[in-house]
Amino acid sequence: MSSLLDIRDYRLDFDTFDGAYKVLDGIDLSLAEGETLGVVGETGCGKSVLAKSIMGLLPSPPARVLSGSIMFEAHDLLNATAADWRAIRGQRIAMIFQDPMTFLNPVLTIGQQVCDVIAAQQGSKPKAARLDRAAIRAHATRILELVRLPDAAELLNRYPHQLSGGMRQRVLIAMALSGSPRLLIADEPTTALDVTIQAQVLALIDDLVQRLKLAVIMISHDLGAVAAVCRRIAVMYAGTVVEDAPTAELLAHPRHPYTRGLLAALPDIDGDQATLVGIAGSIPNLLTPPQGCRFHPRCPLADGRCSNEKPLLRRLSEIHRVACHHA
Amino acid sequence: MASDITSAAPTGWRARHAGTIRQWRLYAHLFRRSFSSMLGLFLVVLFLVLAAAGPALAPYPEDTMGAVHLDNRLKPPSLAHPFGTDEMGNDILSRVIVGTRTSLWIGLIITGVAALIGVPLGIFAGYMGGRIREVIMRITDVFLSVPGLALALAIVASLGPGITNCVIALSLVWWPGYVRLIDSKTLALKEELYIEAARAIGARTPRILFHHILPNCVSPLIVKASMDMGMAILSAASLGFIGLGAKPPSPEWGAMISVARSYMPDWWWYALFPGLAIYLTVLGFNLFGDGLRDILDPKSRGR
Amino acid sequence: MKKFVMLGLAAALLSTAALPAAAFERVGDRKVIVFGGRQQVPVIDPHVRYDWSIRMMQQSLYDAMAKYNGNPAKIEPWLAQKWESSPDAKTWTFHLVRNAKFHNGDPVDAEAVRYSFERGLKLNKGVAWMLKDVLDPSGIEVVDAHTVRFNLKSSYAPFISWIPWWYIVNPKQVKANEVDGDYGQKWLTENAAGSGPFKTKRWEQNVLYELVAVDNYWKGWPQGEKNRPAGIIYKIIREPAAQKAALQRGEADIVEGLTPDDYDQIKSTKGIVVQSHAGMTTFGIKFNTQTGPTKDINLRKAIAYAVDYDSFVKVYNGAAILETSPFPQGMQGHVDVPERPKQDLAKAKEYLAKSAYPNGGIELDYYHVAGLEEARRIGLVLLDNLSKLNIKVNVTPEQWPNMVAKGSKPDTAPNMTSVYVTPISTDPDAVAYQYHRNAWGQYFAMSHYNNADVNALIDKARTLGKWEERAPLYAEIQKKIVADQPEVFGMIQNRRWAHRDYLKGFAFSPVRFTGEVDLYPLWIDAK
Amino acid sequence: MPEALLRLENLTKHYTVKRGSFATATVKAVDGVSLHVMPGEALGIVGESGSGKSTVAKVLLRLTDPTAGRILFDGQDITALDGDALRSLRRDMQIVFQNPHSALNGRHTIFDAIAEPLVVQDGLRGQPLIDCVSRLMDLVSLPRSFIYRYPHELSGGQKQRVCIARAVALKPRLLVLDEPTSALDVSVQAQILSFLKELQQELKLTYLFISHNLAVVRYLCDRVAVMYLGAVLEQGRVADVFDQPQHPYTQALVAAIPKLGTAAGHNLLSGDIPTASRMPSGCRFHTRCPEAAMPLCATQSPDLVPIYGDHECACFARTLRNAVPSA
Amino acid sequence: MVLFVGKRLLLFGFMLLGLLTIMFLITNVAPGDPAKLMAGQNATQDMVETIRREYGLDKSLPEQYAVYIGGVLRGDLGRSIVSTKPVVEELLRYFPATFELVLVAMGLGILIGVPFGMLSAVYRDSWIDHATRIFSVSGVALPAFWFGLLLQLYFAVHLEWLPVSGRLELITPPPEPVSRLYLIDSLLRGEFDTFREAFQHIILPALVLSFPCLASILRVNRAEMLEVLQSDYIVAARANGIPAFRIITVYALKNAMLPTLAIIGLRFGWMLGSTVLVETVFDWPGIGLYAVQSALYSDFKPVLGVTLLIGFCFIFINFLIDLAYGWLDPRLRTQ
Repeated sequence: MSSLLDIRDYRLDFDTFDGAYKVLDGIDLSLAEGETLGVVGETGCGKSVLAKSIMGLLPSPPARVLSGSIMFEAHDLLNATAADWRAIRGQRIAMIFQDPMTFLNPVLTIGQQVCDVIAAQQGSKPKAARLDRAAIRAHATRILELVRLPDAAELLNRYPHQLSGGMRQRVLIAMALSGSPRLLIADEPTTALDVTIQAQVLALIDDLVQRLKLAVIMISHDLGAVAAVCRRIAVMYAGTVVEDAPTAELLAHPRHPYTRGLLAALPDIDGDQATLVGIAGSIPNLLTPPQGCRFHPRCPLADGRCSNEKPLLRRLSEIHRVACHHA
Repeated sequence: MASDITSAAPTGWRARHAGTIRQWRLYAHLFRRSFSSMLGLFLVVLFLVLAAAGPALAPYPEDTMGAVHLDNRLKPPSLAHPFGTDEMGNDILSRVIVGTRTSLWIGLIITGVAALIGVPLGIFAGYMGGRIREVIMRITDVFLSVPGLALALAIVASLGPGITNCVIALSLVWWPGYVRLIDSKTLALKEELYIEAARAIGARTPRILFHHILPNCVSPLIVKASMDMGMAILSAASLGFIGLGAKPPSPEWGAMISVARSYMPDWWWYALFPGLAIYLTVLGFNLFGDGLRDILDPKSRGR
Repeated sequence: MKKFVMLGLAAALLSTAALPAAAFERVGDRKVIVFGGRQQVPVIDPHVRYDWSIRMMQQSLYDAMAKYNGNPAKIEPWLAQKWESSPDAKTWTFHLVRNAKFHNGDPVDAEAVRYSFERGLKLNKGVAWMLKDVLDPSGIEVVDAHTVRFNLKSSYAPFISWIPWWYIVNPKQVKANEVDGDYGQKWLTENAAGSGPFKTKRWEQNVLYELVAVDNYWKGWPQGEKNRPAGIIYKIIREPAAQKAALQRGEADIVEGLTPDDYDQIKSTKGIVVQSHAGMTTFGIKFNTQTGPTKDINLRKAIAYAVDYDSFVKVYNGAAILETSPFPQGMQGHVDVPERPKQDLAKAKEYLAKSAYPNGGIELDYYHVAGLEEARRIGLVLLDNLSKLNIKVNVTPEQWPNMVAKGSKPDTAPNMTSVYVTPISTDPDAVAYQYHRNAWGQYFAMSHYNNADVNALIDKARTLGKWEERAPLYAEIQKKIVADQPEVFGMIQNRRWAHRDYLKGFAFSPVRFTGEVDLYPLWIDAK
Repeated sequence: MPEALLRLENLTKHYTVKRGSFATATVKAVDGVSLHVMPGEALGIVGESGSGKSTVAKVLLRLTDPTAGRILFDGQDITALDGDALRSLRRDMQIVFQNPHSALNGRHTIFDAIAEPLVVQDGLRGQPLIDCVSRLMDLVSLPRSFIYRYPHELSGGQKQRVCIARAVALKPRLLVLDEPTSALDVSVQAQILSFLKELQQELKLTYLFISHNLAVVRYLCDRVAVMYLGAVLEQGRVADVFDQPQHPYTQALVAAIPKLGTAAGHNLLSGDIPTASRMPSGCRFHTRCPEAAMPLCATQSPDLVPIYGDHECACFARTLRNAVPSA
Repeated sequence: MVLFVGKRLLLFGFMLLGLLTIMFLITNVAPGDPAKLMAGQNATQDMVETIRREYGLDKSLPEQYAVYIGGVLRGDLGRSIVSTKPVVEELLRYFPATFELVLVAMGLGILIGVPFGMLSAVYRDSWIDHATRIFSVSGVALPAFWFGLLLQLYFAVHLEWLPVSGRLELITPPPEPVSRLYLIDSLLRGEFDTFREAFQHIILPALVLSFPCLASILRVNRAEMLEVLQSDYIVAARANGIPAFRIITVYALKNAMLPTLAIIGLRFGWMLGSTVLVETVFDWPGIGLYAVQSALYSDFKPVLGVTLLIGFCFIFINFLIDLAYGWLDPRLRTQ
């Protein structure tokens, strides 16, 4: 299994007035062609920053890369030029976002926006292969149909506000897929949606992944949503990956205390729970992150070693990696 | 962090206001970073120092109170008179310096009166909504639809020239801007959850207005007021230019230019320096206000 | 950085020495004279309104039976070739020239004269005040086509002095354009029905007014038919700086209303001539003699002795003379009154001690017309001078209409008001009457002066026909007024114009208004 | 049967909104809702966005006036209460809002925030006030050192604790919780939920708990009402409703929740939620109803009909099906 | 829609009436007596009375107000006592000059303000931003009267590149009136020399008039662009590979232009008011100059008329912009 994306020891700070926020602290992740990876973590764990890093969307300053590499199809994205990005964004890697309303331009029609994306991709093609206006529009209609939007041709003339949340998310997915990317990054794609719509969108993503053989990185705080789509899950905490395993394995045998805590904190719809256990304390201030294991102040298993030595992400088995001294 | 759970409430002033102090340090930091804001601050401070110490700094203080040196008329800039002398033989530098105080006074009163009228009306209109708001805002619109200068011109033309009338006229045309600002801010704040929360607690309207809404209006208010200081000074100078401003001999920049324009271009220094003083003062207040807005109210529109 | 740019800019302004080659406007091979003035000409109806700019136009578009010319001003025959009056100055007969023609070709006849005077009296505007007390429309008599007789209600020696200000309109044209019995007022506002040397051409209100010279003007052209201009453009230029620029660039051939300093400075410029002539416009600081502290004659005297008269002249850069009596020097019957105060601080203090305010400590208002520079500066001089008497002066600029309104009543008239007065004729009655009780309410009577002796003397002097009888009365009047000190007698400023040296034919006459120029004899002597 | 602490009778709230520069539309946010809450009970209201559940809260707290219907609190009709009477009612009914970030005035310290109800209602000041606030902070497990901090210095969970302290400061009898945990991370959500459960027992509180998260409702509530487009479609005991959902909508909701370890949630519904300004005729759910709707569904609106016990459901098909066997 | 426009018109009428009343009251506080002034310095009391009667100034204030309002409803704004002509006639005569000036100034303001605002936002906090900011704030801070004088003296008097004042050279007759805007009329008539002349004359006053307005357009555009550029849909557009230039010019500008449009509306009225100063400096024969000249003679009917006209234009333009807003912003468009 060749890896499509390979992130190695990626460290990133955010420079602010208060000092440098150590946002990402040595991320190691890789993704194979056609693989679906969920990245789960709570607010401020750096999962969105990671996604934006892969897309080259982080403004710098304040972001500052300290070390590491993000290899995609044998290119280091951290060294990509503007021209490289033009060829990558939308055509090799695409992204969908959390709030479908704010990510669509309110004053342009759906057609203008979808066609623009397609038109932008023509630049990097040989002249002969470029599409003309009519072909672009036809392509736009096709990809809207691909995401199961009814009346696609008619939809092109509508404005975002005339669409429902679920439809908007589909449009965003369609735009992302228009350039036939190899990797789709989905940043909390269902968080802003209602539960019944969420189920529809998740089903759509799942379906597209199967049909188009896409590699997907889905970022969410919702373990349930991620588990529904992804084969593998990486759990992040305070800028580090603490556990990485296939979904079934992770749910059945969580090894990191944080992962366990997360699972225990989930209320269950089936059957009565007498108590719900949260994780004590709150996430650390990344300006002065805890020494050693960043989770140790909240960890029930923590000991002296945890507060001094940073646990490395180590392989427990062929498929299961965890960063904990006690696992 | 963990030790916090058992700790007692902090007692020292510094500890109690740690958050505020940090906020202010952040403001200062952001402000310092911007060249144009610092230029604004510098000009404003210079202006205030000149206004405070004016007569003491002026090389010929008697020239600002109507001295007559007809033998020393219209002398070009020299060491003795760096800005030259005017048609009565008075030192222009001294008159420009002392004019600072007049301008400061004009700016303060106009913005102050305008804010005193505009803020309560705006907050009332915004919070009450409905008919009351409709009436207040329509009246405001009427005033806004007349260009301030034209209205002030009419007012001064009927009340007669002089700084006091000038200030009255400009104050009368200045307040609608504040009503608009505070009204829109109040409307926005009214939708804030914490206002709803305060109402849910049973807080009375005055408490909500003064405890919750007004403090949140302060930053746009400061920004607007600092810009208006400059604009008020400019407007007063414009009236002075038309000949409706300060009475002689008290030095006022607009009136000086009004006289000096007859002496262009051969006695260029006469019009140049008061004009520069107006320009730099207004520039200073505007850059300063712009800078304040960038740090206090980054989202608000650049009106 | 900006500051340096501005300084550079200003320095560049300094070097505006080089004059461009003068280029004048032409129509065909005739030249057009461009007059740059500050005041607009809203109305040219000769019987509705007058001020200097309006009068300049009226004088060019219309003719009167007589015309003032020369310095000192003399009344010359114009439409009337001669006239005579009865010994009691009650009946006046005028004999008109025979060749005068209106612009449309109609002859100027006695009926036109009668109609014009009737129109002036009936409209009761503008010039009406001059004659309405002595002349009734029914008193105008057409003797024959070229003779007209005026039967006055009472003896009135100054009658002839007003005749040049009554212009003759073409009754046929006026009647043709009458609307709702308005005597053609609406139409005559921007149209002329006259017989003068010029006709109206372009009338862009607030911008410019263009006149064209009349071919075969009945009286001919003093500069010769060959030299006469094609026309005149009166261009409104409001800023003195712009006026000066226009003159220097040759865009204007003659301008009025520059600052004294400008005249001084431009005098030495090559190609530019400054006309400076003693006029009759007096400047005085009128005290309110009826109410307030200035009711006290000793205070008035104290102030009059404290004033630095020389600075009055200095304000005009020397282009002014001090008044030696209430009458301007050019006026018939003027005598020097030696008792007129000169600056003398000791005397001032002496008078102050006698007044109700022996130690000063009062504050007096000094009003001047907003925008009138010299008046403002004199205010500053006054402020400086009176500080020695421990009197504070409040220099207040006021809009002219407001000032006139304030000054019309003794209760509201300011303590001191600066007033320029231009007599409208050379007859001393024109000045003397300013000090008559009946003049109260007029702007020049803001002192609300009232001396029964003076009133009686003025009334008597205007009814006498012989000048030898009138002269001593006027000398007496001048003395009495000076003794009462209703005002600080100021100076008589020179009237000044600046024009290109190729502009010829400029003829000054003191009886005209401040900026007024007789456009008729002007011409441009250049290729 | 003991008297209900709160009873809503046919509560209705319509309001007009601007549509574009020219037109307005009437939004039926709450359309004839009848509910009751017994003392000491926790009633949950679930529904997707736009179902009107938050509007119910605002109306019953008299933060906005109802268009029609009655609100009875402890037997007293409070629908038209105003002035001081309304203010003193606030003592007995309190609310915790969804978003603790915006529910706190950024310019007030934690002390100011918690003290406000005490100042407003009891006129407390000086040392007694400080003592009282300190006790409340202890109650919600906030360190006392936070007393002079500003909201932005606190984490989301801590802010929500401040909001709760504020709400319980006056010892209300009814506490309305409007999505109190939806803005929080799961680990913090678990802390808050278990804390709320303890608090209820400790202070003998009655809860009206509003949420879109069924699992959370199941954990905290005794009874639940399911809302859709301004009306209650089903209500009853939590276990009854969630384990044997009767209404097709409730069934879809329950099915749509992604469940850990199994495949994606089932998507039973097609289409989107209509907006409340363009309400479907007849049964408001019939446009999305997966069961073959009867002609009646498109013309008439069904009433809540008891299934058994206090489990009620508003569906013609269900009523019919239940009725047939019993007949 | 009809109802909406009807409501707006009613409001419009109310505002104009309010404006009228305020101005009428203000102008009548004046102690000045224009009738006396116009009757001339030597006029007798009965002559003054003649003029007062002619202009209805002998009536009581409420009567005058009623007469005036009645006249306004019939489209009669009274008569100027200085020029003796109806104010409406004079407004028609002077307004085209002002309108032309304001149009050109507004054009300059938009043409310079919008691109520079964009530039400033794109290169935020760079030297371009700071230079643009100081430049734009200067626009607001420079006293128009002073700046106008300096420009006039430098470009007209010193360099002699441009004329000092006026709309055309003295001798040049204005083009045959169609729109009464010289720039347009001269082109319509094919008089290109006249066009060039008119253009040279309008540059300086338009520049001075546009400078403050340019500044506020620039600032608003910058602020809006900044906000838009940080918005989610710009992030999405970048992620979808749309080129930066297209993002700025199409995606961002279109959104940022909406608030900019509002400021253009506000500034239009402001500009009309500022003509009071600029027209005085440049002897531009428009309504601003007319108002100042009349005010100096206490001739208030023209002042009232001008204020009313400016107020009318202001309200009308903002009404149009409201309509345009509803049309341009699809979110506000009726479905």
